Amino acid sequence: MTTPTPALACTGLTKRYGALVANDAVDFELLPGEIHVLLGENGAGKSTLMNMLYGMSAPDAGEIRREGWTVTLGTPTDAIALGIGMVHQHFMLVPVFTVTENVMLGAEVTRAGGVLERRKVADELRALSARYGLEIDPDARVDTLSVGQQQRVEIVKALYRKARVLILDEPTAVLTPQEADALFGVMRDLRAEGVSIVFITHKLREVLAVADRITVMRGGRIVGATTPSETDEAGLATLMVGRDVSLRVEKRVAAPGPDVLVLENVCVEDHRGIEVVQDLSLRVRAGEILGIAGVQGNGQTELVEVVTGLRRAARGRLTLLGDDVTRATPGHLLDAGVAHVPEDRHRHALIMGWSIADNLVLGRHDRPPFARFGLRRFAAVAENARRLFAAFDIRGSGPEATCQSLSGGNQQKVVLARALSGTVRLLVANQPTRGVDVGAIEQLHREIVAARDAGAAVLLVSAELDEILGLADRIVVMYRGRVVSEVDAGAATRPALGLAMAGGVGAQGV
Amino acid sequence: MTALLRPLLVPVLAVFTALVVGAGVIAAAGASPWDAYTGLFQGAFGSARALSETAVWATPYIFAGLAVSLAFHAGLFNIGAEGQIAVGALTAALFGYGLPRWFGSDLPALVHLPMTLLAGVMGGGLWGALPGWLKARTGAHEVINTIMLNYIAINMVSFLLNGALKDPEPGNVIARTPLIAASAELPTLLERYRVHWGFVLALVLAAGVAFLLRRTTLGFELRAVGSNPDAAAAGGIPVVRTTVIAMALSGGLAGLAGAVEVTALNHRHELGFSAGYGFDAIAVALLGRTHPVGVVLSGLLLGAMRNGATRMQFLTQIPVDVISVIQALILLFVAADVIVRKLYRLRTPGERVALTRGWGA
Amino acid sequence: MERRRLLFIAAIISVLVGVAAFVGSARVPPLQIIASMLSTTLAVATPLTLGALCGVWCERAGVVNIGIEGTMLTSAFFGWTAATALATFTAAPAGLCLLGGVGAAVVSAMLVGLLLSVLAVTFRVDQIIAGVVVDLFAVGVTGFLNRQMMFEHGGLFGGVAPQSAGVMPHVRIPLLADLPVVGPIFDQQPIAFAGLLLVALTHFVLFFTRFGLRVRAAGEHPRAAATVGIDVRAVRHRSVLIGSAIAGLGGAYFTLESVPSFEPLMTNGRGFIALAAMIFGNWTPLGALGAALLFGSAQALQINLQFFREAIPESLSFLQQSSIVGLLPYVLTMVVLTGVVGRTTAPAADGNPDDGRG
Amino acid sequence: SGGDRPARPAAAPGSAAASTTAAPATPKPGERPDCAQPEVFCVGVVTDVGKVDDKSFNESTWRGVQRAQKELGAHAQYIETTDPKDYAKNIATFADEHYDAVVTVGFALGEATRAAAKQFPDVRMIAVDQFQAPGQEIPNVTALIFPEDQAGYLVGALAAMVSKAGKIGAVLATDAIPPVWRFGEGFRAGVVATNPKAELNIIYHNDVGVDRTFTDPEWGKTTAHSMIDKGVDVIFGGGGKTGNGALLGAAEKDVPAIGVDTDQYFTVPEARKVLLSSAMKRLDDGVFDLLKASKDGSIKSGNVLGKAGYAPFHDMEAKVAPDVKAKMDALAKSLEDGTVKTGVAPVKPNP
Ligand SMILES: Nc1ncnc2c1ncn2[C@@H]1O[C@H](COP(=O)(O)OP(=O)(O)OP(=O)(O)O)[C@@H](O)[C@H]1O
Ligand SMILES: Nc1ncnc2c1ncn2[C@@H]1O[C@H](COP(=O)(O)OP(=O)(O)OP(=O)(O)O)[C@@H](O)[C@H]1O
Ligand SMILES: [Mg+2]
Ligand SMILES: [Mg+2]
Repeated sequence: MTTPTPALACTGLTKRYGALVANDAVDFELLPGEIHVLLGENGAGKSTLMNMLYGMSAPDAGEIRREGWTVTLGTPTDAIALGIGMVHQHFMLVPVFTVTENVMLGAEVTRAGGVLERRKVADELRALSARYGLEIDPDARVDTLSVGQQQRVEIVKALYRKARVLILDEPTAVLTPQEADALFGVMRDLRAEGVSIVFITHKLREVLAVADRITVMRGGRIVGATTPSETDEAGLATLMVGRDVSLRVEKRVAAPGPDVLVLENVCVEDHRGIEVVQDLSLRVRAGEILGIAGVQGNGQTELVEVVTGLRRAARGRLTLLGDDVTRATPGHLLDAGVAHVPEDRHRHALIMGWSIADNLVLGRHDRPPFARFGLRRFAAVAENARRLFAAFDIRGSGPEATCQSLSGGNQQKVVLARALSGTVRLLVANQPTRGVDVGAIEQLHREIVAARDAGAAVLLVSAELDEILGLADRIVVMYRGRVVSEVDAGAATRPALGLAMAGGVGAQGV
Repeated sequence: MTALLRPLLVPVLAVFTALVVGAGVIAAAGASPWDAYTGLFQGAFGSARALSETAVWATPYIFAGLAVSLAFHAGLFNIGAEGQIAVGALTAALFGYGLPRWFGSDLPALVHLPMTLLAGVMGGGLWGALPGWLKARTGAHEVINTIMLNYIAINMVSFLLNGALKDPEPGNVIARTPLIAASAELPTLLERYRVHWGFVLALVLAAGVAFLLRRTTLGFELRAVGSNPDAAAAGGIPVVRTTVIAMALSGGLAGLAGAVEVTALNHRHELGFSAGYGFDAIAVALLGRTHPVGVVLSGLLLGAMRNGATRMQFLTQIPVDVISVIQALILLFVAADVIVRKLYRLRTPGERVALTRGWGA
Repeated sequence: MERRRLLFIAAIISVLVGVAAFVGSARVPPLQIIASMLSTTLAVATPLTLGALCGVWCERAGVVNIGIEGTMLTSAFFGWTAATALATFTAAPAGLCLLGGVGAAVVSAMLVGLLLSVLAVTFRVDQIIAGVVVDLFAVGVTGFLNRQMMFEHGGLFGGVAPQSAGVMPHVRIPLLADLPVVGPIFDQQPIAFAGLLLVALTHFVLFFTRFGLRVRAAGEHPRAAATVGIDVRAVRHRSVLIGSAIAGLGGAYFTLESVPSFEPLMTNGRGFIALAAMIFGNWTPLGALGAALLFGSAQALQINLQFFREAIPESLSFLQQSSIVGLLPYVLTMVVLTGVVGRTTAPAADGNPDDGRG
Repeated sequence: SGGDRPARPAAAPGSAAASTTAAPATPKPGERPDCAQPEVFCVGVVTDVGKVDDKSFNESTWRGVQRAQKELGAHAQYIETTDPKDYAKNIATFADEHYDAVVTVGFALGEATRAAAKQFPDVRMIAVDQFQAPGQEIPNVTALIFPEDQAGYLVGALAAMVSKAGKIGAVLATDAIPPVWRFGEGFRAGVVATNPKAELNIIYHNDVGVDRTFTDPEWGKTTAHSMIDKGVDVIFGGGGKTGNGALLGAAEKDVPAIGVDTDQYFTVPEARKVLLSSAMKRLDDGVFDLLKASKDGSIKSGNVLGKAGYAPFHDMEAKVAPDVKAKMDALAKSLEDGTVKTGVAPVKPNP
């Protein structure tokens, strides 16, 4: 049996960003009609590789072949012409355009004079989406669609361009398990029609569910290849990280104290005025970690913003150590001992162009010892930085270097170090280990547990079940803005939580 | 030493390049660039009086340049210096002639002059705070609002100068306020020269702005809001208040530019006196890289050019507009430093300073 | 949403026209006043409309343009210079000279636009600063060249006040132009007509054609546009050039259609009001036209209030001062920006130098 | 006006504008004369915030100076003011170079001129449009002022006689500048005296800043059109290019128009076919005469009244009835000998 000519292949593909080698002589083959999973930790170089295969960035060295022919992909147009389609990690949809407009953009159907044929394309889309069971309304504006629907638009966009090779870069990161399953159905249908698919994901369960073949990347190189029948989740994890991984956190049983944070019937609206947190009540006690599990986009972000004062609750009541803080400002809460590790460190936590030392005092910059009579005291700022660098093992060229110059993991350490450097009554940590490598994760987790043991209440929000299971003393599951399940960590199981996160009815009984 | 001079490199090369191109323009206009630039230099630095006049010209540039720079540090683009200057000048003039009347007696200069200057600061400050507040509260972009407020200020000042605040002296036909009281006049520094204490005040305030930005918690907060408002908010910094304060301070500095012109030079406010300071202030701020020391240097440079232009025109009859051309060229080369760097084969630095965000942000 | 805005604009214009008709009714028949208001409004609105259209084109593609004032000033100058030079040095008929002038205005405006787009798109200079550069340049260059060409010896016209080519003739649309009240709409000069035509054309191209879709994509989500193979830079360059060409027509209005002469600074801030009109009109061509008409009617009212000043009670006489009625466009723009009257939404990537590359 | 082929400059004989052709070029740099020498006569011009090519009072003044250059062999230079705070400096620039005479143009320079005159008593200041209050004359200041009210009165009477509808309009730059205001008030007096029932509408631009009000022809035209739309059938346009815009607007609608300052038949050729006359003030002649007197030492201090009057009818000659012409002649004489008074104050009274 001869191997068929790969639908898409590359040899020796290399990409450098300055000193960083994002892809180091990568050889990769995608066979016709297969679902090929590309696996690797954050920063392994998966997206970089796919971007080159889609003509989004030019390789520094190496060769790309489409059905055996060597090709040069200068722009996405070249790739599209060769039947390559890509769904990006971050959606590439124009929010104010309709589905039809988004799909036809760049591949417009026009009458004489360049006039758009919206009707015709919309009809085509209806047919196309019916054929693959991808329900979408061609006339709907994209910003009115749910994340899952937008995902479908992205796929239709590629299919509309008659893609025979489909690259899906982390399409399931923001999907509910059901939406993900539906997507897998579509992928299998496409495979049946001979479409070749590269599928990138971090979720090992999915890998085993859909993959025909698996390739693993680490540090910009291919480090292994396997198939679902040859391995299991543990094996995949080891292959990814390069050593045996134990994500279990060492911690004692919690000794919860009095209530620190109490939420009663809290409702929160997002920027569009849609109520994304509904009638939510919960309490976090001193010395315990309350984990909030849930698929991203179920109101956790807004909940955290309310707790930290960045957003006002539409209704309901918040108390912190007995004081009503429903209308408190972030500054007030900070003073009251609420520490915050925001979800998006670049946007909400760090001033990237500033020195690490200055970032480490942001929020306490106006209080002694960092300032007196409105004047800053640089000696204290420097001393603080020295202390935290040592305590949190921050690796960088020094306190005066900019945050920009730190790696993601170290940036996150800065954020956590700052959060924990004052008197902490309540630590609100939202996705504290997102985009952070395993070594750093272990340390960050240790610090969070240490804060708990020192008597702080911890509200941990994470989409990673492993993190929740490993850290939390008590777990609630949020789904569509509501708490759908609450369990003791000891009693929680992965399948039960997963079901609850997907809004499954059986979850209530756990 | 080289580390200190490094930030000067691109601006200096930009000025140099602009002067070279400007020389081409002058030559094309049939005059001798050598004569023109000699005149420019003589007029700006050639005598004690020339130096004094350069300082006189530089004073409002430094104030207004500091105003624009301060706003930049808070992530705000204040195109409204023009209007803030006009309002500051008007309120200063009003207090300058009005205070003694309201009190019914003369005031000691020690009281009257500071109050007059403060009135200018408050006038300009309020005029600046309004778009700051609108920006922080409603997201309305400060660029368009400050432009609108420029027109509103000019119309309002024109209305008042033609009406309620018009100098009632018989024989006066000009839209101008009465003369301010002697107790509100800002004295000159030297006998027989016009250079006045306002120039010193400008230098002091440049140091003050530098101090504010670097040493105070307010400055820290201003810069934090300017660099990353979301992170600032998460860090407990009240973004709305800080934005308003930044624009109020910026407007106050611009207002002071107007107040100093009134108290030190014109001794009254007259319609149409601040033609173009607002736009020039942007050039000053950018040329000075928004650093207070840079602003002082660029304010002196532009002041020298405007001042020297008189003698340049006297010697060559080249229209003074050529100064505007050179000024635009300087700003062009400073803004598009890529051109200068390519021209002189300098390395491009990794970081880029983003001064503003789009309308929506 | 858009309809609400247009209705709001129409309502204000009606009020302004109504005030004029009411105030002057003792002296002039109201219908005649309304017709007069209409024709003044249209005249004043022409350069504002064209300038605002320039803004729409640029900003829809993601390039903030505060250099409209400078673009119009420059094109006013070069349009007039070219037309006058043709009239002075060739035997071409006046119509041809004017046509040449319009061509020169448009070309010079496009060159200014090129400066802006090279700075903003190619070099990714802060777009607002790029606009300030354009404005400063325009003031300096036109002032300087005007002197050199018109006044000084050795200049283009040898120091002689040159004979201009006159202004564009009126074009009357038969029958329609004779209608009462609305007649003035159909009796205008070519650039005014072109302005209305360009509003329709811009609306059509932006919202119904391939190019328009790509322009809007570049202004909303350049990265998304780049992933489907659109050259965002090229689209932006083209949009800025198209917009600038339209602003060039706006400049030509001043010196080839309104009056046959150029004066330094003669655009008198109308480029900035055009910018306000664009925002007021929520970045749409129809909205921009509406806003320009609104601002035009404010000025028409101002003229009319002075004309009928004896009909205004003493206590309100300050109202006829130009510095009071003249505030209307600015104050309205600020009110609109606060979001009181339906929120304005700029294209999401307006002012964002990101073009999906690197 | 669109149909007429514009005349080439060569075909515009005797035009005021064309007379500048003959003036010698500005001296080459390097050959700067020594103005301190008694035989070298140096004249400096300091403009108001505005340019010497403003087709208005700055330019008219400069033309007078240029004539002195040609006929008296004077050496002449100008400095354009960009900011009022430079008035003093600009005057001093000439005085320091021992210029014999400095012409300061415009009312706004009044205070600076008087201060400079005291500082430089050897320099003759020719203060255009700067009325010197009685008893406050300075020995080396000669103010050149004009009876703008009389010129305005004359054309006001003309307008009243020509208007069929009895509706007359005046489009003026600003009432904040005394000469413009006096033209306007004189015009009003002339209209009222001739036809008390006539409806007179004066609209001032008064927009943003004094200097800008003179440079807005588009506004002038629009305003004139708005007036004509309401039945006005004679337009008086005054105030730099704003006024010119009004004349052009009238020409476009074929409505008789009256200009201001110079004989605008020559400065606004596009309006020739409707231009009845212009309320003239001979700035160039006045300045030249004073410079000549200054050179030969016969110049007097105080206020010197320049010539004012109305310009010929040119192309409209045929359309003006003979009796109107006769009345105009008579009126001009009566104003000159003082039998008719305009009743206009030298400056606008304050509210
Ligand atoms: N444009 C760029 N400039 C500089 N470095 C880059 C750029 N794009 C990617 N990198 C770096 O290249 C490396 C590989 O990034 P890539 O996005 O391919 O990772 P990934 O495997 O897709 O990770 P993730 O799972 O987080 O998506 C990372 O260290 C990243 O920071
Ligand atoms: N888009 C980008 N442009 C420029 N540099 C980038 C970009 N993305 C990442 N980098 C730089 O690449 C390096 C690696 O970034 P990344 O966020 O992938 O770190 P990481 O692999 O998660 O780090 P660590 O594992 O040490 O925590 C850092 O120096 C980062 O600043
Ligand atoms: Mg990473
Ligand atoms: Mg990736």
